[in-house]
Amino acid sequence: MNTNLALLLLLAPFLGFLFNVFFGKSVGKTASGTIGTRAVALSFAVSVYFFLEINQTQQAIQIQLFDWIQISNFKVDFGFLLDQLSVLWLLFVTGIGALIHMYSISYMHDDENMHKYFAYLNLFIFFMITLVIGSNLLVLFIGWEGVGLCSYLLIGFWHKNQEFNDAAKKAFIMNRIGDLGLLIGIFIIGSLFSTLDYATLKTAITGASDLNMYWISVAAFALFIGACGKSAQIPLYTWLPDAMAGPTPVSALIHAATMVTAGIFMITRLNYVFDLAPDVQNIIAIVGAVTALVAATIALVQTDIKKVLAYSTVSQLGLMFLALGLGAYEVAVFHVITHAFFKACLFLGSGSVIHALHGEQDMRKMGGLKKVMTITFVTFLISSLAISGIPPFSGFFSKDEILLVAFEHNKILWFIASLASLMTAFYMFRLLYLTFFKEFRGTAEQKSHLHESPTLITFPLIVLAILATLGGLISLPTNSWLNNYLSPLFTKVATEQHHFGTTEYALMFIAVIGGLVGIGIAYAKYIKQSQVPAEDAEITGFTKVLYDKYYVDEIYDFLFVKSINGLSRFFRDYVETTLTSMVFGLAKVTNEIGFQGKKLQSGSIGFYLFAFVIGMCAIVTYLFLVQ
Amino acid sequence: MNVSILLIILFVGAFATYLAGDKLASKVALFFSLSSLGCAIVLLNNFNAGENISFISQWINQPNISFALQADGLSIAMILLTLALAPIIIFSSFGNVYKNAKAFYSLILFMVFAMAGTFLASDGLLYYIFWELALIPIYFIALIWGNGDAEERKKAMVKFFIYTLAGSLFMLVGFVYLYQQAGSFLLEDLYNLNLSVTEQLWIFLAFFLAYAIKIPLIPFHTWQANVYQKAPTVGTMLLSGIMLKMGLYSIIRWQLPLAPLAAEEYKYIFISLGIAGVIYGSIVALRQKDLKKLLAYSSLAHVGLIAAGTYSLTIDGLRGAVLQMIAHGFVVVGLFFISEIIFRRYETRTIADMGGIRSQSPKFASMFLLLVLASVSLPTTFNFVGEFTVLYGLSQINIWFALLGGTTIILGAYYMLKMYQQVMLGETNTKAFVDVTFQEGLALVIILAVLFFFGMYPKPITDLITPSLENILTHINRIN
Amino acid sequence: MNTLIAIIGLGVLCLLFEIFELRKAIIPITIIGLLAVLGLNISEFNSPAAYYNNMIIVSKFSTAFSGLFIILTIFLVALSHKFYEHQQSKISDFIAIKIFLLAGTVAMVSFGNLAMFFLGIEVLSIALYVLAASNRLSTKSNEAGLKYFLMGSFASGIILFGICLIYGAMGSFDVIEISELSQSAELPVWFPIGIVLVTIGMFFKIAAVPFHFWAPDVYEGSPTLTTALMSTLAKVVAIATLFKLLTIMNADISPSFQIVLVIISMASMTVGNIMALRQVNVKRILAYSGISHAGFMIMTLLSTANTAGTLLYYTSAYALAGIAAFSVIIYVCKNNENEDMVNFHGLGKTNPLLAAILTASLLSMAGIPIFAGFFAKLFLFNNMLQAGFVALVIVAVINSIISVGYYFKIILAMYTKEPNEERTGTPVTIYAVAVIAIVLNIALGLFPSFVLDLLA
Amino acid sequence: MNNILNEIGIENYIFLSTILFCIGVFGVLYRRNAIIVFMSIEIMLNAVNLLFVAFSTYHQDAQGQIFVFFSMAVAAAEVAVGLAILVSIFRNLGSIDINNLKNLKG
Amino acid sequence: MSTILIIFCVLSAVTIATAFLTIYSRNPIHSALYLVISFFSIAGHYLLLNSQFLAIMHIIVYSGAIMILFLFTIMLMNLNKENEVHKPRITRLGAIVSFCLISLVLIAIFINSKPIVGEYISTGADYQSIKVLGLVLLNEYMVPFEFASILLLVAMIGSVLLSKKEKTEK
Repeated sequence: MNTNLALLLLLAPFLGFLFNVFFGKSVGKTASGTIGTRAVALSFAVSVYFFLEINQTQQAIQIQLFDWIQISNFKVDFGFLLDQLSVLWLLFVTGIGALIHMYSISYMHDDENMHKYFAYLNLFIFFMITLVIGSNLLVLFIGWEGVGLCSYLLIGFWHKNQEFNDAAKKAFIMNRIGDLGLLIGIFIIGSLFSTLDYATLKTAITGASDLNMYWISVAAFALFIGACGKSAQIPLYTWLPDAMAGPTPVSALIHAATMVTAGIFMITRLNYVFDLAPDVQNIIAIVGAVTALVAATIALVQTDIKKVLAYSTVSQLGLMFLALGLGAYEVAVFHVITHAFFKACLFLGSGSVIHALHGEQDMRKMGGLKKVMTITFVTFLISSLAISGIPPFSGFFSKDEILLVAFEHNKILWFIASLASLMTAFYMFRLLYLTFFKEFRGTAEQKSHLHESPTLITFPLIVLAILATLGGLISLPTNSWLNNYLSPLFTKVATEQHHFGTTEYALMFIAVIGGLVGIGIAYAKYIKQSQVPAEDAEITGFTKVLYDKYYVDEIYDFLFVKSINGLSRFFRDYVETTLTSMVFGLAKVTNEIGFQGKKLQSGSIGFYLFAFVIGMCAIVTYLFLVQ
Repeated sequence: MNVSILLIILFVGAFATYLAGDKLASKVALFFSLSSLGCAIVLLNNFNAGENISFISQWINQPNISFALQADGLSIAMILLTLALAPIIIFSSFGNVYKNAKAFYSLILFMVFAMAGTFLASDGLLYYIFWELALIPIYFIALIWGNGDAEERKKAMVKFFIYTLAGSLFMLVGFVYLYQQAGSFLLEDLYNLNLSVTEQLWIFLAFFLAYAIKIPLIPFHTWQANVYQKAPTVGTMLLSGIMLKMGLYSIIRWQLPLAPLAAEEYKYIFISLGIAGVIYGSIVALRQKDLKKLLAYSSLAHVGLIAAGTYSLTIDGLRGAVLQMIAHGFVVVGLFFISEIIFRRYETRTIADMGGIRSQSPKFASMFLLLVLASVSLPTTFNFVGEFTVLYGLSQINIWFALLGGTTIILGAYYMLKMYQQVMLGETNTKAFVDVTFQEGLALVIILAVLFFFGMYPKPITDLITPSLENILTHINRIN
Repeated sequence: MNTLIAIIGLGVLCLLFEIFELRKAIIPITIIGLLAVLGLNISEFNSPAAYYNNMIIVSKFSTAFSGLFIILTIFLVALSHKFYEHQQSKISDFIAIKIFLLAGTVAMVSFGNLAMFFLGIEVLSIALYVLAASNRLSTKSNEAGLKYFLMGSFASGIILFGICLIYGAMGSFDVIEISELSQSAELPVWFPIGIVLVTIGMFFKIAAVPFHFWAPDVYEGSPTLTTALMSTLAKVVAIATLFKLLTIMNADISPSFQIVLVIISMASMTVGNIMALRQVNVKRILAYSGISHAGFMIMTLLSTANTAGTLLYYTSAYALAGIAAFSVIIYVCKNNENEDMVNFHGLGKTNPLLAAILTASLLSMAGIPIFAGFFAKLFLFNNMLQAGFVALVIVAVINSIISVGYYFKIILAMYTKEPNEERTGTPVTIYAVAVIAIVLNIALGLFPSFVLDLLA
Repeated sequence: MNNILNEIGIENYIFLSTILFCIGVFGVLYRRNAIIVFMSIEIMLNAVNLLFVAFSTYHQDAQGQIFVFFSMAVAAAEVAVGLAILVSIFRNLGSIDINNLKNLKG
Repeated sequence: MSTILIIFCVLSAVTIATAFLTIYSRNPIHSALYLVISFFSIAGHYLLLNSQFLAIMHIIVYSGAIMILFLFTIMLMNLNKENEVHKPRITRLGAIVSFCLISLVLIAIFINSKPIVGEYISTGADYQSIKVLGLVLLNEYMVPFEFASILLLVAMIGSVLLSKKEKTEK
């Protein structure tokens, strides 16, 4: 029963994919979209069933399908593990997935390749489910690479534009750098524990007495590199902003809500490994905090609506990693969920705006949309408040917990995180003000077409806004359902319920004040003073550095892309030719000797006989005089 | 029934094809290749049922040479690869018209015959004979039916022939030397030799030269790109799909067990060489202008990893190598076929002249993409299974090997996607591109089906090859 | 012995046919006669005996090689039909000379007395001088004839001097006596010098470096059929005789003499192959190839105890491939001034069968399996490694690689160039000879034991 | 009659023959007139013949002298053929200078 | 020094000198005549060695047949002029070098070799009378004797072949 259901869960989107690939074009756009959406909705339903069952029984469901890969000291099964963590992830992956599918039906309606779009989207859901429910690291790896592939396909969905294709390629390759790390981690774990299966691994680690701490740390670090790639952490984050080249719903689904959280999922999944490697945990925390801050600073000055959201995502992911690094896995998970709600909502809202403006993404050409796009505005506002950490919206709870944990461990990290939060509030409201307030700054042509989006678009927005508002309820500071629910996963005793004393409340207060300060600055700048960000050419000073994202892309380009291409040219033009001429030079030399040797064969009998006699003398001398 | 029947079918097929005349040649060749594949499957069944399918008969008394064909799991796997690819390759050529087709297809079958013989032979000399024999047909195929300037092609082919022959002659000397010690060329007799480390080193090097040139490993690869580019695509497929596997197979079957001490002693060097090939091949592939050359260098990178796997002397390395060989065989044949399909429509292999094909031919684009993905070993494809196992094997030797070898998944993705982008994506090209025909599609679908099926369920192959690999490994470890 | 008598009888018969104006019948009758002689020869195989005071010693070795010579002569006689189309009036002379030449060769491999050896080699040489110069109106043929004659006589002088010294040391021409004496008593230095001088003279006949200079010029200048004879039959005879001489006369070759042999062998292979690389005349290429093969054959002299079979095999493989190649050359160049590679352009298209045969014979010479040439080299390497000459084998291997370069030049010319002339006519005898020779070659490759075990 | 070898010694014959032989070799190399070259070869053969007879006396054995007969026959045959070739060349080229015979080379 | 030795020395000197002159003289006719003298002196050696039959044979064959053939050819070609240009100096040098080399080498070897030990003892048996020679030649050496006829036959056919005009040349 469970097996069949799990297969249904997994295969529904896959069948949707197949259907759209083979028949999508013939059945028409709406039908293709509907079928895609229903497939995911079906998965959602199954997920709910599993959630209920697991929540009730507290028992993980193990499903083994078949032997997959045979390794010398172990074999890898193709199997599923449905436990608290995976079901939780399933719920929001399929849930938000279904909503975004629905949204896309309308959003993508004008695109001629809509069936392809839904095919890819379904495929993505399929791989994401695989990633989440895989019973071992290698099945996770299937999903891991699979979602990367779908991300590639969807970023480059408009494949006639080579820039988009570049972005897609970049995403795929940077992900692959991380994937290599993940693979290395898998290798080390495999050789250390002779298993890749989560359950077995957990018993092996908890049961073992003398563990090779060095290699475990290396493995943890390698796995973390993998997570960095997928979850866009420094230094592998630059692909995510570029990934905004894809259709906006894709950004919402893949690059905000689900795929980028895979890294957090994986680390949470293997928390018992990371717990054994405190050094790596510290690195994770620092990387997370720095990422949060750096991304937030960049987001401060971006003018592309999706870029702001993208850097915001990177920043929020950084916060989650901070939490992971501090061992507060459940807090990270909590933020993943709330973030999924409000960030999806924000992206979809921005999509709604872009849709209304026919593809315009520059905030400097927006403004005043509040009046025409009320629903979009309201949902956007709610989500912005949530991300800014204003109570009682969900973001407040999750972010606050991260800050609390950070404060407990390290004041500097807390300060960085708080600064990032403050900036978050600022740039989100800068975005909000520039987009929805004041007068419209676009062309008259655009203005005449401004409209609220259709129901298929607004409905998901509303649902997500509601979730963004209420999401915090699952883990209230004093009574966390989530912590209890997840506790079987963790080997360490879950972070003790905070005793809410003065410090905690003070911190909470500071956080809220910080958020409000951010909002205030934005208000002052963009409402009071009616500033509009300068044109590209006029940006100067540090703003320019921020606007150009610290030139990281350029540096990477110079360090890696240019150098490797240069190396390639060098190899092709010099090393290859040299090797060839070295090998075949021998042949040339031989040939030349042959050519010169022809002169010896002069045709003269005298010379021939001379050689004869000399040869004879040499032989005879050698044999009878030398010896 | 024993394995000699396969060789007989192919040999007879080669003649029958020649006699069938130009019009029927391709069909007759396909028929014979398919029937040999059928026989091979029957033999596989018999083998799994425990039947003895070997064939041994004394051939030359003095020196003692036998006509010995033995099939263990490894050989059968390679035979199946050969015989499965052969019909695909022949079938894929149906879209082209060749002058003097009867000779062309006859040579193809003859080459398949020789390659099959190489995989089956268990007598050193017989093996060597098949090994050399496989060289002649491809030489003529590339020479007569190749493309590009005739003079340059000629040069490239002569270099190729002499170069590969040069390598293998040293192997022959190695074999003769071994024969002096063992008094027989038979595999098991050679396995039982106890040679000193120095002797083994020389044997090892003599064999290495042959294999490194054939496979090819850097820095012995310089013939490869040119020949791949200039050979007709069918020839390129045969070369890259099957022939280079001969070298890799031979490492496992002959080189390692015959010189285990040397292999053990110097394995770091040879693994490094393989891995250097991975990185070097990938980097060179980045800036290639010719599609077939790019694929050639990608092949260089892939086989580098496979070779590194074999030299790791671990069961994982060996098993992964064999799996990856099979997977790579299919992928590379598919990719070269893709290049041929483009060539049929655009008359060019220069990447810069392509672009925007995806918009015009969705089916082709999808299949191409899937092949690219298989080539970069995305999980669920067979290549992943192989590459994962190889890399795992390498990581057991030294994690840095796995790390450096693993760069293939990054660099591979880089050049393959770059190539895909330049060839397929972008604005629609002014030149019209007709989507794949049924025949082309069928060939590609078969390849893809194999890749994805075994990507998810490699167990049949793993079970087939593992006992024989373990057996070889015990021979390798017999002295330690 | 009977073989020798029968051959001479056949030669005389040829001359009689001329007298009775039966020219047309000469070639068929000769071939039939030679086949009969071959049968006779085979019948002698298992009955070794010495005849007429040890003048002729029939052994397995001699009968086996005689058989090979007879077969080669049959091919050469068969080719004569087409080749001497325009010299019908001389046909009996040509055929008779070839038959007597065969008699000389048989005498050479079955000699029991140095007098027979010397006379045999002179019959062979004089016949070859005549054949080389036989195209009397061609200056090339004249030049070839004179060059060969002068140098050949010079070499004969050396051989004679060698024989004289042997006689001086031993007081006898009987090889068995010499052999017994050479093992027992303390020898005067004349004996080894004599052996060395005779060996050098034979090296000249085999065309080993540095006594090879005549070969390319003479091969090129001589009528093609004569070249075929020289490069196949004459070379094989010389090496077989030398082998027999060294085997019989001094059982163990001194180490320093071995070094000389190794150096000559290496030099022959290397010089032959390297010089062939830049040639354009196919006959010259084959001449140089012959020099390099001489180097290979000389290797057998290094361990005479067990290489007789290998030598027989090697020479058979080489000679059969040579016959096949030369028959194609005869066909291709029959109307041409020279034998340059240009004439072979596009042969793959105009005459695929002969192109394939030439390819096969060249592949055999290059030592590609399944052709007999491969096994020949293999067995040779096997013997040499057994005897411990690793360096020599390595040099031989490198030379095999170089040799592919020029063999493939011809093959490339046939298959990649456009034909520049129409080819008409299907001369049956040439086809038959070429096909049979190459089939025999491949058969030798597939069943090497058949020949190899003859002398085991 | 006393045997002369007691008086002269076989070595002297060897030296004489060797020198004669070498003169023959020298002539072959030195001259470019084919006929003289030819004569030089005859000198070589004669040198050997002389040595044969000397050895025959030394061994008191008739075979050496018998061999001289064969050697003479060979010389005669060679002369016949060689002169035929020479005449034929002379007819074609009008010269028997072996230095002019360099068309075949390379 | 005994008479025989003196005769030997004189004969040797004549032989070597005339042989040398054969090569050295520019006129082919002179060469031929010197060669005849050389042959006669060699016949003298034969006589000295007591093989009269061979000496006669030698004179008949060489001086009588071979040299006549030579002279005939020289006359036929009208070569009785001293028109031969010397070979280039380098070739002559090479010839001289190789001459010295080969003489030195051979003689050095013969000197180096261990001297013939013991007296030469004459057994007194007849080994070189015509009768003995005839017996040996036609009994023991019957086959080579016959085979020599083949040799001469080949030479004959060959000479004819080389001189005969093709009939078919029209």
